[in-house]
Amino acid sequence: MGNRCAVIGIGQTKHTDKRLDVNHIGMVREACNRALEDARLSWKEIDALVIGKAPDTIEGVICPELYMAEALGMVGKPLFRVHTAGSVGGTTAIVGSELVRAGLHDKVLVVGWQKQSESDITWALSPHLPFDPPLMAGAGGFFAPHFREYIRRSGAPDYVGIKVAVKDRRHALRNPYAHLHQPTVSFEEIRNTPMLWDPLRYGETCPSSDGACAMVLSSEKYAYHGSARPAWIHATEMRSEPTIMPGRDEVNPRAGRDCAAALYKKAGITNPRKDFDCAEIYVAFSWFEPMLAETLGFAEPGEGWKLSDSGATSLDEGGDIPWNCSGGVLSSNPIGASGTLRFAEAALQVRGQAGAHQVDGARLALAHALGGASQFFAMWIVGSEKP
Amino acid sequence: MREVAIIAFGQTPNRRRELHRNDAEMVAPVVAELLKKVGISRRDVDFTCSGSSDFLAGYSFSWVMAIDALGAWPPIQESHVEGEAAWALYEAWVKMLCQEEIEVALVYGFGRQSMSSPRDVLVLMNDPYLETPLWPDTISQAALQARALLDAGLCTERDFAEIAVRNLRHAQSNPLAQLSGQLDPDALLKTPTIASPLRKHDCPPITDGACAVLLAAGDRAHALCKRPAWIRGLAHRIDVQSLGRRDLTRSRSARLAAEAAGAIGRPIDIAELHAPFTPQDWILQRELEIPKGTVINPSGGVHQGNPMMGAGLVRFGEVAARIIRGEADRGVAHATQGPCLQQNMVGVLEAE
Amino acid sequence: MAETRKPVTVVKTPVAIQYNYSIGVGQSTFMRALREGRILGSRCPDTGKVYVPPRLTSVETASPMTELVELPDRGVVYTYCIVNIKFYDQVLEIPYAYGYIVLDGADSAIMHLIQECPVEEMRPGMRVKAVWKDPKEWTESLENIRYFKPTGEPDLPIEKIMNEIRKKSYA
Amino acid sequence: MANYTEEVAGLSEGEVIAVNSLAERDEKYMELNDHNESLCGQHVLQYPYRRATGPILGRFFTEIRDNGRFLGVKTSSGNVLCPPVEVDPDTLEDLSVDDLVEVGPAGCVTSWTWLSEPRPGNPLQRPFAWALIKLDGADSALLHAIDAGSESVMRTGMRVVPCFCDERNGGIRDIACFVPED
Repeated sequence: MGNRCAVIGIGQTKHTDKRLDVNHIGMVREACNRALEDARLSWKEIDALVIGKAPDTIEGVICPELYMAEALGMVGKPLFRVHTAGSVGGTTAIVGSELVRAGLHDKVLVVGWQKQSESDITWALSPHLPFDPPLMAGAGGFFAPHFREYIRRSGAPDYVGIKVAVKDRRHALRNPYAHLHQPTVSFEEIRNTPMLWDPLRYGETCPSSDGACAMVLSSEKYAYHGSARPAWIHATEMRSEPTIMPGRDEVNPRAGRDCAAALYKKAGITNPRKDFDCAEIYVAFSWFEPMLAETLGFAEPGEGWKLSDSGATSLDEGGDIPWNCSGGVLSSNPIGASGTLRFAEAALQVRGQAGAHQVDGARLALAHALGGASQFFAMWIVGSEKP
Repeated sequence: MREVAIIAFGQTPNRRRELHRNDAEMVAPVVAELLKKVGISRRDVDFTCSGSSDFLAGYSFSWVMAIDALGAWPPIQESHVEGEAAWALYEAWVKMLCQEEIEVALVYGFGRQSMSSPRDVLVLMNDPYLETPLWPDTISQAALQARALLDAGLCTERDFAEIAVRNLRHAQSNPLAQLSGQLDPDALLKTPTIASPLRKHDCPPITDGACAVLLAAGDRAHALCKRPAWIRGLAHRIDVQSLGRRDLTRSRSARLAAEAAGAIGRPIDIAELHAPFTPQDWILQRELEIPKGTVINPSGGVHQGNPMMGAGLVRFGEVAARIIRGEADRGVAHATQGPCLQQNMVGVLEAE
Repeated sequence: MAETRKPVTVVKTPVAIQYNYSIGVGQSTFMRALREGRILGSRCPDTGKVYVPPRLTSVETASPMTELVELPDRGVVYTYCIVNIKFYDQVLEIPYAYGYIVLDGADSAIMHLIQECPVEEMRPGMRVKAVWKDPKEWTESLENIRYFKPTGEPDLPIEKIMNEIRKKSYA
Repeated sequence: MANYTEEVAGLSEGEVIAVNSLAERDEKYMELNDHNESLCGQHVLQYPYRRATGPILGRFFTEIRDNGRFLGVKTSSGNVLCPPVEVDPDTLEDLSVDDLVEVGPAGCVTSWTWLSEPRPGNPLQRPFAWALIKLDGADSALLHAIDAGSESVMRTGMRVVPCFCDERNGGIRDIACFVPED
């Protein structure tokens, strides 16, 4: 059941630490305009818009899409807001695709965005509440104990995290839209950055970015309207699990395993490492790559670090399953857009539009977004062939 | 198109201040009761979606803790909208239309307004450059709309009062109402204005509460409910936000949503309007072309209790509950968010 | 003077919202017990897992939890983090370590500072106990416990302990 | 401790009308010390957000700050919108600073309300009117405060003029308020 849906237009902003030249509207429209141009459609031809961003505390506006509605061309039309934490950009794309699959609309614009420079991101994500001792010191501090547990469990050498960070930052050099462009990035450079949240170094963490990413999703009727071949959506899936369940496996969350299993079943994937040509995975901190490689079935439990260590996920090393050719979240993190970027970058690959970070002949790609305490998963598979 | 129905509705008693529970603790019993009512377990729920507001809750990711109250193990398919939970209902409905394996969905909303001053907090929904820095509270904004109606000669302050009287009269039969009673419009009109021409009775109360509905598709709805409230149409539309750009006597988006949902031009038994301020009730009656003889807000509407971020979903629940109980055959439910009816959703619910 | 000013490109729009923030039944029960120097958890009727702080309902099954359990102020370190960065409202001296501590008899971990232990000697499985403030200073707060410190007892097999907890999870 | 002293949006329990007896609490969820009220703590979400204006609002605020002048934006339909928008409502194309034209500074009230008890953060801390003000030459209205002294002065269609702050820093609050035109 459900109609086919394809990505026919993709646009993003140049991600950066402060977009002082544009306001919310200007930045979001910049991404949307590029997606519309790619789709060869005008604002007026869009039927509905799905917009995603993480907490409203970041910009200090409750549901900013309401005041932006006219500038986003939605007067008299349906505008829909999603917020599912870090996975929101992925959820946004999934909700947009469902509007098409349900037959409600033919041309849906989806956009994820965040303007993190308007406040302090650590404050905005976890304002200090009464009765709550202030312990954690930011998102890195929240996840660092999980990374330590992963290292203990798998026996992964310390350098794997550094290697992942170097790999994604090098990938970013191929992507003009990536926030961090560090031409000299090297193993030594990352290793010498301060150990902020032991075992996590500064160089192994994502930046805080302003940015937006948009896609035009269409029904089969408009699938060939865009300037490149469509990226067909083969399957979508979401899973959530509780935050504070005793014995919850933060290192290899069941929600992630279940989400991947259900997604792969829908699309007939039996061996993700072989079946996919590339993947865009939400790796906000270096150690997420080996951990998620296990969760998403690219490696056996305990073996994820070997995949990263082998160069298999590196475009520069000619790996067989490149992860985050765009530079990933480690190179650009406008939170609300980060999931959308994963989904869009996967689509760029199968459309053959990825330029210098294109994986030759990519036909099937996986995208993944992650939110909360590694508890919210949103994923999709896109391919150059009709499902 | 696959048929989807609301098969159950539940909410906490509307109250001025929830003295005991936090958001998650409010949600838990509502969901438990709902599942018990229908006779299914949480594992029979294929998709869960909620609506809430971080600024109302006072912290970021406010809905995340609520997931811990659902028994979300094994992991569940789940999503969240920032804002009114009626939009979570929309997301669940869309998912059920295109995914056969989603047969039962849970939708809930919650908010505790008593922790802050909602008429000031919700100012943050406005233009952050031009309006929010002045802190025009929500009652004042609604008053600008009320004045526009009076100036246009479309209605009177007595019309507003009569709407309050009707809502609170209906609320007398709502056991969960925060406010109810027999009011005298003459006495109401002698009370002082808060933001002229609006008086206290024109405004909703501050309410803490949670609410939930269960949706089911096709045969599953029949199996779980004797008389499901089928969603025959559901649509939402939005207007430009700036009040200075709008004809405040109208709500074009409400009309467009009603037309798209098929709500106009057919008889209905009941209508539940999400009109926090009485003039909005008047505008909605006009835009939705509510036929004469329709019982409007049989629950008392949001004047008996306004659990924000769930109050729109409650309207859908109230219409559905009356259909499920056999008290109505066809009804219209409406939800709104944004200043002065900026964004509107309209649903048509029907028995077999 | 006006002509020398730079054009406006940025505006400041301060936001300050005050809340009378209530933490709910479970947390309040926990905090009130802490005021008396006691640590409370609640037991899930379906899995037998003990949650600290106590909750009204089970995270896994949503069943009401009615049995309160008093827990000792000692436990074992599951995992931890050493913080070397100062954040916006951070009052602690860096570097400091905090860990997930599973109290004896509990199944969920609480997060707290670990001190009186050189960073390089910190390890999962380490036995720790609470160091309390002077009872005169006790309030409704987990900060009544200043930090946890090593007991010097032999380490516990943390992997086994965590696996035992996971085995209790609702199937 | 919980208290009931906060502001009430509209009707509050015990005022104006009778209050229903609240439905019985569901006791089976209440065994966990639920007879004790939740602990409460004062909590402030506070941040001095700094926002990039973009070119059009930047010019709008610069003109107010430096010259006490208002700009509106001329759209493809010939309408002049003040405050200016960045996107043409009809074509949905971007507007530019070249589309800005001077309006006002006087204007007339298209709708208003009298607020007898100002809220924290309002431009005036004595009873005042909120109003939608259509500046001369504009086709849309701006929201601002009118220092009218008394509600009896207020009427739709009345003429008002702006009062600017002595110290202006860029932003809508550079306008102190509007006052009735003499």
